[in-house]
Amino acid sequence: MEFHLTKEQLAWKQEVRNFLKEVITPELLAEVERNKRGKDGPLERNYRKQISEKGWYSMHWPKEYGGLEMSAMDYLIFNEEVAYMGAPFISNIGPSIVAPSLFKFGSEENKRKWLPPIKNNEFDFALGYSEPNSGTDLASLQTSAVLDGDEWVINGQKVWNSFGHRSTHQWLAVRTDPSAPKHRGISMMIVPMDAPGVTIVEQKTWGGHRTNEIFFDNVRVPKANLIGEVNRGWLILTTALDHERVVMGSSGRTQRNFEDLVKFCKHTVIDGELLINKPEIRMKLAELKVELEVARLFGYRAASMIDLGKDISSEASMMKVFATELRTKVSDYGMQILDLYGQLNKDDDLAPLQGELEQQYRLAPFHRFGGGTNEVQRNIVAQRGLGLPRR
Amino acid sequence: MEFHLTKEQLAWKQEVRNFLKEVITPELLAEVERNKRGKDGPLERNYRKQISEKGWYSMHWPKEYGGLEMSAMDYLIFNEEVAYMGAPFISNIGPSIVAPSLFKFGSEENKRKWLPPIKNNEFDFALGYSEPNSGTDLASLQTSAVLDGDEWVINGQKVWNSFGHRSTHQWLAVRTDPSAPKHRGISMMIVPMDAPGVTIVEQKTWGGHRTNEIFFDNVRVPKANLIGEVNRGWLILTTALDHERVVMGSSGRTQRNFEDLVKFCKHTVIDGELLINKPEIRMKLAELKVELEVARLFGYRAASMIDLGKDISSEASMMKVFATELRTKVSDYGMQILDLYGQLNKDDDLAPLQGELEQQYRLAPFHRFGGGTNEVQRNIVAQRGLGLPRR
Amino acid sequence: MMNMEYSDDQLMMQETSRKFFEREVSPQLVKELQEPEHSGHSSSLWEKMANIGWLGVHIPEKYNGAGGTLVDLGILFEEAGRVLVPTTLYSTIYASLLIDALGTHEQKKTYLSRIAAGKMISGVAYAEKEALHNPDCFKTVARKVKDKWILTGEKMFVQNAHLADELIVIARSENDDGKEGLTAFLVPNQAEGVSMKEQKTFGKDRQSVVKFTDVELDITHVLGNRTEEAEEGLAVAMNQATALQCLEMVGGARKVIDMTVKYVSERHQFGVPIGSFQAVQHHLANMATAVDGSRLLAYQAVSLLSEGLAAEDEVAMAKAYAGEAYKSVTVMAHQLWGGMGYVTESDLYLWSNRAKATELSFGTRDLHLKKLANNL
Amino acid sequence: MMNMEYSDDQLMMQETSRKFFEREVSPQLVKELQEPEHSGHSSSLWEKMANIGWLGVHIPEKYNGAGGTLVDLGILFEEAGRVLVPTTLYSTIYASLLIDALGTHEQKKTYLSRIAAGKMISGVAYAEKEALHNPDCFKTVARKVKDKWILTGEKMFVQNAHLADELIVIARSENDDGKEGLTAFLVPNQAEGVSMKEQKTFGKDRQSVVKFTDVELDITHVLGNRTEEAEEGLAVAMNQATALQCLEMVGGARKVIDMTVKYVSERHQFGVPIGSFQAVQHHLANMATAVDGSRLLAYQAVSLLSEGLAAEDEVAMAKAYAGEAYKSVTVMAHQLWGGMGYVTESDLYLWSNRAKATELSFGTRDLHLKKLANNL
Repeated sequence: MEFHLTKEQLAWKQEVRNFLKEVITPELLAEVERNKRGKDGPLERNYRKQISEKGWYSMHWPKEYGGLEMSAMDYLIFNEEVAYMGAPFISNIGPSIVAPSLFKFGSEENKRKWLPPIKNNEFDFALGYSEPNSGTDLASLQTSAVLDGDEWVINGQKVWNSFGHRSTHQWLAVRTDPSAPKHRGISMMIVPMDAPGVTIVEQKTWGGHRTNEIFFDNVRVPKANLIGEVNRGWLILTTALDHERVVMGSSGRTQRNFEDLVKFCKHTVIDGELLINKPEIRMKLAELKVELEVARLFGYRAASMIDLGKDISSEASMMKVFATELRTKVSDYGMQILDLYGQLNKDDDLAPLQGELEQQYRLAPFHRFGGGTNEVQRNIVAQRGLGLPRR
Repeated sequence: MEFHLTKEQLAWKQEVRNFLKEVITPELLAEVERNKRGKDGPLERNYRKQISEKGWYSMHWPKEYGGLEMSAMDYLIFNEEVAYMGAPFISNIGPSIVAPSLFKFGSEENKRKWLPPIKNNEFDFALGYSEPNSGTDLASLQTSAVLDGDEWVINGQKVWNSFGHRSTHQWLAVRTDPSAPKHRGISMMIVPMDAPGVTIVEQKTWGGHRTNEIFFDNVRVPKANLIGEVNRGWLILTTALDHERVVMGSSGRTQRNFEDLVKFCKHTVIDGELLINKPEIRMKLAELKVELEVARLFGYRAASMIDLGKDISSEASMMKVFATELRTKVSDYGMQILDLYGQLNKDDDLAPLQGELEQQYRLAPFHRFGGGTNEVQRNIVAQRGLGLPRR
Repeated sequence: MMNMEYSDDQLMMQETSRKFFEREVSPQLVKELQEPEHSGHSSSLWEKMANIGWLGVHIPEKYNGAGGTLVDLGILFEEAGRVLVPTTLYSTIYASLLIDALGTHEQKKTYLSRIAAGKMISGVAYAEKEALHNPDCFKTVARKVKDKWILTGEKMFVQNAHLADELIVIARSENDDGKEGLTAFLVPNQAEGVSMKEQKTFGKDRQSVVKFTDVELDITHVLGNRTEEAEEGLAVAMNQATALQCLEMVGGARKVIDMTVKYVSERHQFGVPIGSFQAVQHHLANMATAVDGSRLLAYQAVSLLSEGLAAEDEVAMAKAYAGEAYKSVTVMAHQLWGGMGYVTESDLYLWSNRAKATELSFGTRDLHLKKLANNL
Repeated sequence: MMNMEYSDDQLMMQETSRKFFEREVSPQLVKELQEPEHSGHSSSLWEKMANIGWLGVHIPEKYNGAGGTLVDLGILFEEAGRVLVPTTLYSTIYASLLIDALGTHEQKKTYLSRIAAGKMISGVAYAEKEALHNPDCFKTVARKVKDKWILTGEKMFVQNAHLADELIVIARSENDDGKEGLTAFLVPNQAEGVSMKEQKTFGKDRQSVVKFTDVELDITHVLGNRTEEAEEGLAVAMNQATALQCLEMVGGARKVIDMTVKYVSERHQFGVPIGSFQAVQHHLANMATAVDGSRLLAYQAVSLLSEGLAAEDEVAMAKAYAGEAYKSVTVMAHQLWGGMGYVTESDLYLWSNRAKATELSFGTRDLHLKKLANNL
């Protein structure tokens, strides 16, 4: 057991932070905000290019695929820093969902074709999983792919396609055998967004981020766009879900919100008293501090288990539940501490913490039901972690 | 809507309190404590006789059965006062579970035979429901009764028979048709505890109160001891459960604990500070005060609904869950407020509140799973109250 | 007799108002009014409410009101809360309660009649930049110069100031004898020296920073013609408005539960309605319990106040509990609706926003717990 | 490298101690020792623990200990907590940490060696009637008279005082220069002027009120031969003991979860194991999360202290969280076991009692949250 970052890890953390301090400019952030419902702009593209030039999109990949073979712990440190510094979001779908699936299940041709452009951030992916009638019960999905000569012909509809409008490709779960039991007729394929027959419709969300419905109308892709074996997609898909949970379980942003909130309370006088001196506020902050520490340790635990080659499905679920519910709690408590000021959003000059708490409050539900609802996560902890019987 | 007790109700409350102040003597309480695992002593018998002479065992019964026909609200007031004043427990099983079942389902002969001795507190009942393998799933009970000429012959085992050792009779659920679907082969009967073949074995509990296992070995009772129709016992039994929930959902004792705790905090200095002046204690007490008020209002609501002839199954379940979980919370918070003193039990001279909080802490689980676990209660609120579909 | 059910009259009030609001106030309308290009207010709805007598439910008949009780008004608030009636209703009623508590007969006649008739929108200017709840820290002051009062200062979070015909402004004042206290001024929106800037809130309700630069007011603008003595009346009206808001919150929360029950009963996953899962049922049972508790506490507070009784603790209990309940209900509703409730198309977020906004107004949970603690 | 898994050596420590404790400490033994006619202590268990080296895991080799780390000791505490090893282990180890922090070489040689060898039971006398956590309010004082110290006062909640060969007593003292401070005295149980009375606790652990009436002590009984300077060492040892107790608590909580998983997997109702109900699964998932969190916090605290680093916040976080976790786990276990866990036959209550007792010792959640708040 060892509860410190090593010197090398501390240096890495510092390197990431220095890099981010340099590349995050007000202009970049303004552009990102401006484009948040559209395509990425030149500054954001340049920001991502710099990351890709460092090799950081593939930092955790094996060397044989051109990765830096850094540890899961290093990858966690990177992600936490990105969140903590409020850097523009870096999609993990290509490098951490699609790529590991390719390592494990892809053919040599699959790997040759798709890994380099992911590594270089030329290809961006959206997760084509959920459908109107298949959310939590993902295995019931109905979007179909039928082989016609050398091409798959895809028909159907996906929802909650959060990066659809700024991705080059879909990482798509389709039904390839409608007669098989539901988990055994699913395949994974990659579909270019510019293929004829793909239509995108914006869905607006409470959290203010854009998501999309994607319609597939006789969309044709080469046979080789199938990843792994036909009808074995469920295994690929569920393996990738663990990774998504670890990412959704990140608490870097929440930690930053908390620190900013403490700072605010230390220099703000309301009703004749410094906020930090109010006992009820102090106790709430102390309570949050403890839970943030738990969230942080859950993150490090998951990373160290990955590095040791252990199964993390229960731990990833636990981490995801804890961090996402804490996200609600920090923003909820925080807004209460801000009292009437908690109402102001980022467009108001007087909004404390630039309105970040109310934004996080609205984003929190997305994290709680996304990546598998927290109810399903608790089932996983109980069944896989504790070995309780299924119904 | 009206949120006051009427003058008459206030007078009734005062009458009960005055009565209790007079009859609760240190000697009585000492005797009760001494005998708590055995039979009642002369002082306790006298205490109950006084209550029965007032007609209060049957205060809520219709006049035709010799009752005072007082309202459910008056009955609630009575029960809350008894709990609040720490009066020796008055079993409600005969007057409020058996008797109403007789009113509703009993034959004329049933009523003539059993109501008068219940009214006069000559007969005391224990609830013969749970069995080793039938707890939450009560309908799976296996204790059997077979008609042999003019007598029922009973064989089986009951557990959690909390008043078995000081009751004259069992209010017993038995299986009379093993071939029928499980809810349709159950009957209710009354079995004298002194019938040959009845054996009692004490079960000790964490809460310190005695419960019992009761074994029935070819116990014979007259045919007429069947209550209502044969094989229709499930309806009788579940109707009576609502009443039990309202009683278990009483918050009178918890209210008293809270008030005593506040008093204690007002006159106790620890570490140089009056406890009531510590902000974290004040906030905890305020939080409890709010929830106690909710519990109180839930009680009044249930009583007023009964008086209006409304179905209370969902409201009774809600009340039971809320009050019993609050019982844990008040004793748990209370013990934390008492800090190291929270460890002392009633045998220690220095125990604050005579060790009442730790006692309540240990009693609380019993209330949470007894009378139908709180999980089942939540199912009832969801299904009967909100109309959600069953699985 | 103690009784937590509506009387026949109250039941009728509830049924009529529910029917009216469900017909007149759709989520679509609520959304539209919240758009920046709208004012947040609907004149046609306002007129209909005035015609049916609901802007004066509680206003005495002699001032052209319906002469109902605060409980009647509470029922209206609960039903208004269900459908998210625009906040001009609440801010104007709050002002009316303050006028009723402090005003002279003349003032009541003028302003209450106008409010009942739907001819006046109002709001109360209370909080300041560094003083949200403690008037001792107010910097807005009124100085007496001859027979005029000169009002100077800045108020924040003033509900519907942009629409108000008159605002009621709470200021510190000092009279000739050096006696200091609070005074409530009726300040016409158009008075010289009044300027305002809208604040941006996530709830899209309209609140403003209102600045008073040497605003000149005569005695007719002093509520009750009494200066330095507004504390008590202010406390009464604020308690009433807080208790009423609790019922607005209860109405919203109940509506969210109703919608969620419907959703989980219809939405199927794994071949069954998701409402048949025990975890879903228990979430909803907890939500229903929290809201039933809030409702009883809120009606208790309103009912006691309606009889003119002190109910400081009861109001504090109601607000401390209802704030947590309404918010938690919306948080859990999002959990149960998943993506379907998160897209704005579902309208669920409208209640989520209002839940959080009401939690923060009239004092958070902690403020009310502290009040209770002080009275222990 | 940051790593939350045991090393091979640690894993062996854990496996060996779990096997030992499961063999040697049955619930039956725990119950028996708690009966009033027993002392709460088992000499034969004590001897075995000494022989295997566990009373001196952390004691330097030169004092006949095993020279292990605080983490090794933590592993032992976690495993001891699983089976509810009698509290003499914890109180004696606490005393040893204090001796280690404050004692002279001579004192360490004498007392630590005796502790490692199983020849000394001890405990720390700290709290007083009106001073549970603030030594400024201590009334127990030591006056210097010539080269003797005269100790007078009363301590409460002294763990295992009735068995202790020597107690360590924390008293206020004043030296010849008028300098005031805290001093830790080694007070033999048999010293003249020492009297005690057992307290009655629901946890059935043994705590006493210990009275000191003009107890005469010479300099060899002053830990470290230094007076008025015990604060720092006391803080170190108390932090260590608190962190270790968190691991005892984690061990107990994990055992309760294991037992509960077994129970709900075997217990059938409605034709299925009750562990297949979603409500039951979610309760257990929450319990496991709380305990995993506690375990990480506790090992973090012990690990930092083990390296001699400051870990005030880490210890406070661990205790604030573990107290709530262990208790809640037992409360929910009762809920899941129902009547079966409530009868004393099931033994479950033994853990419930210990959970509450440990929650209350070394400071409740609020005390630790306040420490954290002060360091924000």
